[in-house]
Amino acid sequence: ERGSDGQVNIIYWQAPSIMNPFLSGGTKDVEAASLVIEPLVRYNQDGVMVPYLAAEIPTVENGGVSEDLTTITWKIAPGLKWSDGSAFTSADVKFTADYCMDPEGGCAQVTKFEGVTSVEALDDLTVKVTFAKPTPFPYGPFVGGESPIIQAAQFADCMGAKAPECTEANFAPIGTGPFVVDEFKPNDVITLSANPNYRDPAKPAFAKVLFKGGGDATAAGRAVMETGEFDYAWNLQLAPEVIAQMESAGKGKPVAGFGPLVERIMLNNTNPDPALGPDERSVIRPHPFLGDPAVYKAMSLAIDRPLLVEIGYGKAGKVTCNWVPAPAAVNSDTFTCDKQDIAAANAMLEEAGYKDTNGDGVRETPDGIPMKILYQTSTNAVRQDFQALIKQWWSEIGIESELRNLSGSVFFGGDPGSPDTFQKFYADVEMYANTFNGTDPQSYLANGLCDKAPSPATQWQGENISRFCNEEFDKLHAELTTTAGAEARAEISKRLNDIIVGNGGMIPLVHRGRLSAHANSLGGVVLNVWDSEIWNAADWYRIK
Amino acid sequence: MLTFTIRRLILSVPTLLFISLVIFLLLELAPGDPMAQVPLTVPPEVKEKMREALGLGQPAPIRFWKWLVQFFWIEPQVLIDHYFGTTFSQGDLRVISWQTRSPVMDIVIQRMPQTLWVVGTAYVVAIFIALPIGIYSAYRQYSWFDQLGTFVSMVGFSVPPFFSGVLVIVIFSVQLGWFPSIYDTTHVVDSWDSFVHQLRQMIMPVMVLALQITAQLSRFMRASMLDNLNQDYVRTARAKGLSEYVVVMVHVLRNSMIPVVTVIALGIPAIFGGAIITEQVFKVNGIGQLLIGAIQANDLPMVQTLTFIFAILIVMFNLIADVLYGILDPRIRYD
Amino acid sequence: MTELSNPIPSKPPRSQWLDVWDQFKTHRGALLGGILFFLIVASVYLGPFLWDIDATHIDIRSRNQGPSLAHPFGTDQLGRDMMARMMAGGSTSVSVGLTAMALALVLGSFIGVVAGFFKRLDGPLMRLTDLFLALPLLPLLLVMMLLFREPLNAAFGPEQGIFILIVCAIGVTSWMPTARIVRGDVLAIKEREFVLAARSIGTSNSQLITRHILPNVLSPIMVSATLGIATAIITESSLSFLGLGFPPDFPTWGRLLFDATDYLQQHPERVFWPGIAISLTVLSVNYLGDGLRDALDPRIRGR
Amino acid sequence: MLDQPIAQIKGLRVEFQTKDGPVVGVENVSFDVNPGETVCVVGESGSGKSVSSLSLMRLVEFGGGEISAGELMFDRREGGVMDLAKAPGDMMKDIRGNEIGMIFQEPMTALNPVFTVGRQLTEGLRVHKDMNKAQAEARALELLREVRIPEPERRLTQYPHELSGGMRQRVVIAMAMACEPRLLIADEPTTALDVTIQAEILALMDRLKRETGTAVMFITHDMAVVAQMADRVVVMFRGNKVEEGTVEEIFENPQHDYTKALLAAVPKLGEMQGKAYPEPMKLMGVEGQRIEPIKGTDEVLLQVENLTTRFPVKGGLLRRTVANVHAVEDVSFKVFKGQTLSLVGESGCGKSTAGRSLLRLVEPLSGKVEFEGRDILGLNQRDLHKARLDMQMIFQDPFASLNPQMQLLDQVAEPLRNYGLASGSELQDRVANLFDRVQLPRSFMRRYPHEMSGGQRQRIAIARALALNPKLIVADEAVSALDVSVQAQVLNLMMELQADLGLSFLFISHDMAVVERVSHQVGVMYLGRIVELGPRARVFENPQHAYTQALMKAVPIADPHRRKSEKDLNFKPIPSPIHGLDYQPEPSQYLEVEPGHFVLTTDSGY
Ligand SMILES: Nc1ncnc2c1ncn2[C@@H]1O[C@H](COP(=O)(O)OP(=O)(O)OP(=O)(O)O)[C@@H](O)[C@H]1O
Ligand SMILES: Nc1ncnc2c1ncn2[C@@H]1O[C@H](COP(=O)(O)OP(=O)(O)OP(=O)(O)O)[C@@H](O)[C@H]1O
Ligand SMILES: [Mg+2]
Ligand SMILES: [Mg+2]
Repeated sequence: ERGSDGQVNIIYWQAPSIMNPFLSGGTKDVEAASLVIEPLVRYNQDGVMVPYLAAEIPTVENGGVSEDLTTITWKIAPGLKWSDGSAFTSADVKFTADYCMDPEGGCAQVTKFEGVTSVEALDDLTVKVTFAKPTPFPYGPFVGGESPIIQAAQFADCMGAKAPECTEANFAPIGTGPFVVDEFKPNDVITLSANPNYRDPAKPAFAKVLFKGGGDATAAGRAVMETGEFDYAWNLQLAPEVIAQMESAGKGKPVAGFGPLVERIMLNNTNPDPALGPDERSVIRPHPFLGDPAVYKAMSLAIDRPLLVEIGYGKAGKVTCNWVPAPAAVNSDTFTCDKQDIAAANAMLEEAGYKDTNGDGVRETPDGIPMKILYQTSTNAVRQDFQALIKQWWSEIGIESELRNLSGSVFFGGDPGSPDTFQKFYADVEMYANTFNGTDPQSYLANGLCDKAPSPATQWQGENISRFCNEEFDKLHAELTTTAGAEARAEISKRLNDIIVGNGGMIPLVHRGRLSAHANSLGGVVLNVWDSEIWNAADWYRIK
Repeated sequence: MLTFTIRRLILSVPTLLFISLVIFLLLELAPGDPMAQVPLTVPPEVKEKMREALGLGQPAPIRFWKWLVQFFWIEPQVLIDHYFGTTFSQGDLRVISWQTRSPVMDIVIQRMPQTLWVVGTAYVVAIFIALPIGIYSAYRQYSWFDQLGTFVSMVGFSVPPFFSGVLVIVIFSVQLGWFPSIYDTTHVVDSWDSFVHQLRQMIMPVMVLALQITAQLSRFMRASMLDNLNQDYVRTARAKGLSEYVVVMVHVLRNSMIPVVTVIALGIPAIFGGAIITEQVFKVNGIGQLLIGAIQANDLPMVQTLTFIFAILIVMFNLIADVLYGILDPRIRYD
Repeated sequence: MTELSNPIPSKPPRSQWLDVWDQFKTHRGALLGGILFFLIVASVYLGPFLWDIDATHIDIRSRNQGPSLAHPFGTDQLGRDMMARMMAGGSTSVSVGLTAMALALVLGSFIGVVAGFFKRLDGPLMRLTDLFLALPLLPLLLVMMLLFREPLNAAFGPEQGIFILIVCAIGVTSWMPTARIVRGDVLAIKEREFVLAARSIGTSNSQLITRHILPNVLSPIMVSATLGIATAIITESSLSFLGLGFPPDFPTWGRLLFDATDYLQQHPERVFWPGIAISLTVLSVNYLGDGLRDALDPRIRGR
Repeated sequence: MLDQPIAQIKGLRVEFQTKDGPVVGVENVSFDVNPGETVCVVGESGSGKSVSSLSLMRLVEFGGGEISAGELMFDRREGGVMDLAKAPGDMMKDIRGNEIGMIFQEPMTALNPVFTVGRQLTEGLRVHKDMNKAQAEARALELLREVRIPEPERRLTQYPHELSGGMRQRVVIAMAMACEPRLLIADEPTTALDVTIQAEILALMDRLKRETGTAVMFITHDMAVVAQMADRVVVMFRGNKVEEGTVEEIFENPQHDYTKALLAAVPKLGEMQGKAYPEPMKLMGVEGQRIEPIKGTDEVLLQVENLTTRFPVKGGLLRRTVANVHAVEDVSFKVFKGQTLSLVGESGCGKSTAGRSLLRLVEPLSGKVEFEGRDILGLNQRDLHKARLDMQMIFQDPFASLNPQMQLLDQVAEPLRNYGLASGSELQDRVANLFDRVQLPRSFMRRYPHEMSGGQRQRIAIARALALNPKLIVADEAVSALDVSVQAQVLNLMMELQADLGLSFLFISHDMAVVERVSHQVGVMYLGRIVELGPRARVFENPQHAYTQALMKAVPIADPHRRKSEKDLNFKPIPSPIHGLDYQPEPSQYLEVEPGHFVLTTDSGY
């Protein structure tokens, strides 16, 4: 029964700063907003689409998607109401698209609307989206937590440049979700209460939500599993040992789910030598030795991935040799890499002519360049442990590494003025994790295209961090963009994955899951990595 | 004294303007990008668009000028509007945070209560502990009490709060379960019970902070008392037949408090500035946490505004400390 | 009358430093502090010669061990020897503490003396102090990293480079209290008659400062110095907390303490070592400073 | 009960615990104080005078001392005689301030700077006499009237620093008298004050004693003051009582060597009558002393014309000068080679400023200072540096003018180093010679100032001034802070140097007797101007200016038969030397009453 279970306390150690996912894009903001505003369709815990505000999922079969793959027509479930009691109509959906596609608005989710030429409200409950070219996967707009529908009435005056001025709307959007915002304290705490107009009269079970942000993962885990002050803690990236200790306190338990997130070492395919000028450094010249298959294969072979998983992620990690390990359909099985073999790695290097000629324990390339590399990553306890371990393993195969860690805000920031961004890649290898939203990897795979390499010409923007460039890959990717049919698409995706991993784009390390924790008394939690993690908060209840 | 104050106030205007410029340039120079928080899944072109929407495309001098206008012209108007219901600021763009897209000042005001509650109480508690310790240590110099006081304050001074904070959480929240480990900023005190709850959630951060402040203040107090205990006027007071209590607690204390009061005044901006690490550890989410969050997110308007407010407070309290000195010590005249 | 007019019994003259040492010896706390500090410094700098496990050597099989003969302080989550790490961390922390303190002291004393001595510079310098008080440490550090890391790396190598950076950052942001205190004292001392007397015998400004002013403000400087070491060690650890300190394979006591707080419940000994090391250093330096201050002041020494 | 002494000190011994073991402050002292009588305790610095008095108040304990033997019998107002050495703390609290009042040495520091005069005055009354605030204030007002403080109502609300030294000392006296104690202990109440104020305070205490019948224990080292005040005298030397007797006995027939030496060392006004040139004092126990008049020459060494020095008073928003302190106003004089010119006058009249202006330690506003024909005021910094080679200064306070952190060797060597005149072993030798010159053992070279007595320190200051072989020494109250016996030695030393080296002195002092002893020429200053200038003998024997005459009268004379009474004195408070910017002082015009004897005819404000 709605509101019968009192209050549920959620803690996110990163605090939401806004409730409008179009203006932020941050996971914490998107997920906080998912309690209030909803898309037409969500992915469920298995990555399968389930209609939320839509009546059904449009496909070519049911006629919702046109044969030429250029339009998709959404039918909205009838009788839906906004939390303020007004009716939810196709106008709101159309407005949402206009809002995000406004060139001055700086919408964070504009990729969702990529290729969209028009959105029309055919009638109160029907919306038609037209794409510029055939789009085999037309489920970008209005699908998933990143693309929820906002109320036209509330945001009417907030288009474009005015978007940031609508503080009230951004902090307390009117939605169709299970809860409404009572108070929003940016970067601190949100209090919400049950939406009186929620479509299911029995839900949500909780009358109130306290959504606290800030602190650190340890404290969040402790608050759920050890002191029981909170019911749900998000993204506990902690040492397995610490998690185990917390769990043993008996107040809560961790749950893990696996999306496509992969911790990997990116190999710089260009030469980052500081002696080269800014226009050449990490731009043009090939790397003196990292491009050699013997080198990167040996480096990969020297790594004990199961140990990394055990030390760094425990339950929330799996060994992977792939760039795209999920969804399961696109997970390639070409490579195996769960065995460390220092001897084999040494032999491989030896054979390829990398020998320690001067006896300092570091090999030299045949041209006499010592195999010293700079290994950078962002500041984070697990990453630093990984760095230390891998440094030691690589030293055992005669590759010396200098470690550097950079503040995340600098490393992941795109400031073209900073030499420390991951895009600039002024290092030989760098380690971080990346993923994609939804279940379709097409645009993620585009990160391996030659022309996406960051360079001075592009203001160092571009996602092809390792500057990987392979004609075959580019061609295959072009094919993917025109292929429909899930199976065929998965097949191409696997091949793309194999090309990049097999040709020295990166060394995948760990397939990372999302580890969250909930109190033992909180029922109905289903961890979802394909959409907002708390997607089904409406179904949560208190175990009595 | 009045002219001294006014003169310093006038002088502080160019000082502050200069400080704001330095802060601005510093932040400009600092690497880091507001888009770092945005997930890697958002492509660079989109980020570029978002940057432009934040106004980052404009040249630095223009942005600085805009900020100056917003801070010194528009924000005061908003304040006036708020109190008198006028509409001077209608339609003017206030200083907007990049993270939350909301006026920075609103958030600052929102954060003030918990900061003042926790850091302020810690300061007050520290003063009330430190002064007696300092007084007694000086009066009984080299006694065991004095030695113990020195020892404890030095240890207190040397443990960083990220450690002492976690330690008390593990002991008092996890093991004993006495106090909550996470500060509830939405808690409203409206009854005795809720007051008790407020006390319970404040006690740990307050103690951790107070330990550090006490350590420093008690040293100051002790030194100052020692200076004064040997002065001639103390002998005069004794010769008048006053009791030891009056001699120490009235005559000596009053003189010793002069430097200590100014030290205390100089510490007050830190209260408003919050305690970055302690707030972080106990999730108090006050000004300190706001600042560190903004720095990590490269929310320049927020950082600029906060550090500038902080600068104003520092300049003002430096002035107040000087003026206090003149008020407390009748010998000092500034003209 | 000669016996009447010459009442002070003359002691044989002694060397100044012998006197200082004599006075220092009588201060029990100072002596203890000094010995302790010496031991800490010795074990931190010389220890690695006796204890030859490398602080960065990972022995993954023996991770998370408690104290044992092979690892007297236990091992960390990667199996690195805690004792070796404590020594390595100590040498960084103590060096940071000493050098950052020295830098802050030099800067603070210089600005304080100049501001107090030259009336015309007083206003500008004190406003400069305000400015530095108002500057946020973190962005400043980031800027310094940006501007100077590459050249410093090139000149001194990555470890020395970051060391210099951090020391400078801490030094540059912590000289202000010293400057304020020193200025106040200089203002008072400048009015003392011996300064005028020195001027009348032709002492130039710089000689006046070095011979007459500085020795007389030594005592507040000493106090700032002892507190400065402690503050520097703690600031460095806070920087680690905020992710801006030394690189991860560069242990410092602050970082060890911070890393260990997560394991507070599982391996309490791991927080204990760095915690006790920091506290002991701070304590010993404090007592040492007390003793030195007394010993350096001839008025106290004479008593 | 009248013949019963109020206080009897019997076999008092006080020890101090120091780091080098116990130090005996007072060894074995016994004496009585009878009702209505003034007992003066005299002795050089450090002889245990203060310690004895503090013991009687049981205040030595707070300074780390301990009464290790002896009895301190005190006749309480009611309740008979008791031994204060054994009295419990509570009882002492009742006695202090109530039955025994105490006046301390330093009026500048004896008052709590942060409380108003009124508050400090009423405190004791409220504790001991159970008065309420209004009553206590009324009584405080009465007390202030008794000690003749002008505008007493206003004073009550003022802070100590707002009062002049003399007024402060009166407040301290009022405070000590507040509860009408039976015994008043005055520990050098006038040593820090200048003649005119000293005269007033002494007269005041005398009157109070007569009016209230309080017994007074008066501690001093100034024999002239003793002669002025005492009924009976106790002489102390190094922690022991060496002599006791009525004032006449002591002055006319001293028994102990030390007493004799003390009396010999006191310069008496009028001693030099009839002598044209100054000559060294005859000191006890110094064999083969050369006592010859010092003639000097009449070559002009330094000529000062129309020297004016003003200090700006800043105020207002922009710190503009709103007024000036006219510290030195149109002053002219000459100093001859090998001779001494003395400047005398009350505190604050501009003597020091005049002296400092000559060396440009403060920058004069206008005028001309010609030293051996060179215009000092026109020199640039480098030439000034050179010029200072010939002009040196000795400062008033030997405690303040030496750097406490520097060894004496370095302090004396500093001028030589500054001018690069010597280095290495030559430097050592020269410093050693200077030590010999001022009669200090060479073993003192490694000492610090605090290890020296006041007199020894002043010798160091002299040695330092001599280091550069100057032609002129400005001695700014060089002996004012010293004990009489030491003062005599230093004066003799200075005169000896003058005779030997042909030095010239500009001798600044407020002590008329000393000035009479040492000077060839005397200038009397008042409010920044020289009101009278002439040969010493003429100025002292035939004072013309009204101010000079008043000053002469104030000097106490070390002769118990020539006491002064309060009505002899009529001092007007000095007008303020601060004037607005538009104030144009008249130029100084002098009348030559006798050859070389000038008297100011311009209005000087007196
Ligand atoms: N607090 C103290 N600690 C150690 N010794 C002391 C202390 N007070 C006084 N003395 C010693 O006791 C002796 C007597 O000192 P006292 O102050 O009585 O001299 P005095 O006759 O009053 O001299 P003055 O004329 O300079 O005031 C001196 O040798 C002094 O060094
Ligand atoms: N640096 C200064 N700034 C402002 N006023 C000053 C300064 N020095 C002296 N004065 C003032 O100038 C006047 C003369 O002072 P000066 O020191 O020359 O007097 P003095 O005759 O030497 O007195 P004393 O006997 O007390 O030493 C006084 O009113 C004094 O307050
Ligand atoms: Mg005395
Ligand atoms: Mg003077």
